Amino acid sequence: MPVGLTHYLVVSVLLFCLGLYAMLTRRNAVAILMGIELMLNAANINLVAFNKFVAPAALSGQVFALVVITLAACEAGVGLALVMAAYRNLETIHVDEINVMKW
Amino acid sequence: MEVNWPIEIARAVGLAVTVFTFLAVVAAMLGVLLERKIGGWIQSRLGPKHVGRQGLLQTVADTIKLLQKEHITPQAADAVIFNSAPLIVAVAGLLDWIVIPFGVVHIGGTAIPLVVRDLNIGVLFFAAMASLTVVGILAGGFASNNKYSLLGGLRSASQMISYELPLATALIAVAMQAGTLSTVGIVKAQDGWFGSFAFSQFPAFVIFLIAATAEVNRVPFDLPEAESELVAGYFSEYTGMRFALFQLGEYAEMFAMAALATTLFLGGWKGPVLPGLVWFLIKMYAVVFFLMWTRWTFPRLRLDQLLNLSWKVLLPAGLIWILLTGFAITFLAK
Amino acid sequence: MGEQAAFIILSIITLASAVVVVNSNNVVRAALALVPTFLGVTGLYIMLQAEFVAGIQVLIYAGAITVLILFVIMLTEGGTGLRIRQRNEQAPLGLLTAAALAAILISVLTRTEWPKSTATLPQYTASAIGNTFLTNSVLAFEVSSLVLLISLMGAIIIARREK
Amino acid sequence: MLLVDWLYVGIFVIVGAIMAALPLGIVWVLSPRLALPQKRMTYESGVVPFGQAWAQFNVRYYLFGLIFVIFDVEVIYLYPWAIVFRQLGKFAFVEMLIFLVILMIGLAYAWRKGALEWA
Repeated sequence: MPVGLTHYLVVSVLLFCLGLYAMLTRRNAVAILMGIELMLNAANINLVAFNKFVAPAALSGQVFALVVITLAACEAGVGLALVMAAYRNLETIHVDEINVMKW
Repeated sequence: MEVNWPIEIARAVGLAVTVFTFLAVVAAMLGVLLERKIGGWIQSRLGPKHVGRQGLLQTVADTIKLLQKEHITPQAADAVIFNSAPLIVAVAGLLDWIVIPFGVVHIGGTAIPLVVRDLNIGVLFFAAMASLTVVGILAGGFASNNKYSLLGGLRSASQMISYELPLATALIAVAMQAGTLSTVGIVKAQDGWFGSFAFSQFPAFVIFLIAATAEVNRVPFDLPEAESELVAGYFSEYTGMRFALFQLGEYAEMFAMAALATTLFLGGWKGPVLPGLVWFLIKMYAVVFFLMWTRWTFPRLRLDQLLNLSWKVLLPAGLIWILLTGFAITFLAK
Repeated sequence: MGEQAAFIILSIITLASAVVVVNSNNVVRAALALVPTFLGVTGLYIMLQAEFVAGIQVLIYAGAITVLILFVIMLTEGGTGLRIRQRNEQAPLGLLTAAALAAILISVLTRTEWPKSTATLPQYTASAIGNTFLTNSVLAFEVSSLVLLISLMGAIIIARREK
Repeated sequence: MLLVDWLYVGIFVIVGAIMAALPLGIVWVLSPRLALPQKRMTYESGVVPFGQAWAQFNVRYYLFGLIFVIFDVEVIYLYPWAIVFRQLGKFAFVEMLIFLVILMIGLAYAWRKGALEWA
């Protein structure tokens, strides 16, 4: 059986769900951001795989993968800046302890 | 085109072994010897003198010594990461060489460049592999769990990431003029002595040399290792052959930078009379000599000077040079 | 044969190191395990003949974002976090959610008939991507520079200590 | 052939790792092993180590990392542009001019805000 679109999609689903799991259960904000990076990578695998198997001539899948990588870098930059700010002001980076806005 | 997979795999393994041996012998062992000899010459002393004729076998003896040294993993270290960090650095140093064209052979009228693989994204591949070294160094610094190593690793990482960008701008300026990212294509785009990009891309050449020196952590940019204040920085805790692997990776990287400078700016294998491979080696060793010369001539910079040089001088200069090159090619070329 | 083997090896590298990222109690190990994950994904891109995206993946994810994450771990926690509880109370629930989502998505994906195309990718993807960025996707290209500028400004403002 | 190219890269990774690990194996066979607790102590210039290695580091490391990530991403747009702008003429040059000017504003902002100062 040659490696087809579905195979890549399954790998990407598994990667996405691992990222989701990290996001839902981790206490450390940096680890949550790592989970988000995994999810974005899974999305990128999807984009590139669809590009190859469904519409190879247009290349828009790869172009959008690059845009997603850009956004991932920005997200990491701003997200980690927030972590630093939280650590400076509250001296913790565990999200369940950051609850000053909780009512 | 039909591909004969077993033959390709055998060729790949053979080439990998060859290149690795070349790096271990020519880059690391001969490189260290050259470094010590040139250092001695510049400082009016003799350098290694006793092992073999004129100390030629000094590094061979050193290697044999290192092979017998005990491996010590510090109690506080994270053993898995501690042991894999030198491997990452050494393998990243090896991968750089895939895209370096050594020369050209003529078989039945067709010219075949002597390169492991002429990848489409050649220059980008080189930059990507060079950026992997940072991870290895940071991992080594973290895993040692030692104050010197950690500080050295962090400093090293912040220095390497600072100089990666000027390096990339220099690569892009060359790729713009050549119109391709493939290293073989870039060499082919340079014709004759004055057609080499060292002339038309002179600012990029200068930026590249400075950034490459910093990227491989050499004096005057050797703060992360600074023997006299950080006791060798991120590899303080490494003993024996693991230390040698870091050293191998570092020299492989330095020779790779010299080889890339040769390829991008000095016309690669091109030259009259002598065969291409010889020209390539002459040019590469000339750049290596230049790097060693600076090492033994200049004092070490301060950290703030080092970062200022990268962010406030080289990066803006590189970006402006890219725009100027683009302007010249778009509007002034016929 | 070779293709399947390569695909299986790369998937295993990706997913196994992703499990370490998700599961390790040592935050530094989790961050370093991101590197093989990203490199495995790079391998998958190469199998999908997206070599330019693959190069960028190594350059940005493995070479830049990982380094930034490691810096932040260094600057905040002040340790590997081994002695601190790393999971919150909803861990079983989270596991259940993720597993359920994976099951649903996989069952949907394997049943769907995807449209097939017989066209081939351009030989030289880097220049084709350049062409697309400068002609059809020019808006995405310019907007991404704005996004970069704004996130740079925002992150500097957030991260710097107020004087 | 694209996949052949990358087969070489993959094999270089594997063979490189094996050949780099080989001397470590030789050492494992040859080297003496004498476990003394002092040997496995963290090296601190001969003084008995104290405290954790994890000191608090300066926030500036993060700022440089951040600016690096942003400009590294900018570079990914420069690579494809560099090899095609010749064919696309003036339009492509102007597009990149706008792109780079916007990013240089970012660099100037970081400079002005003192994010590029180490002191």
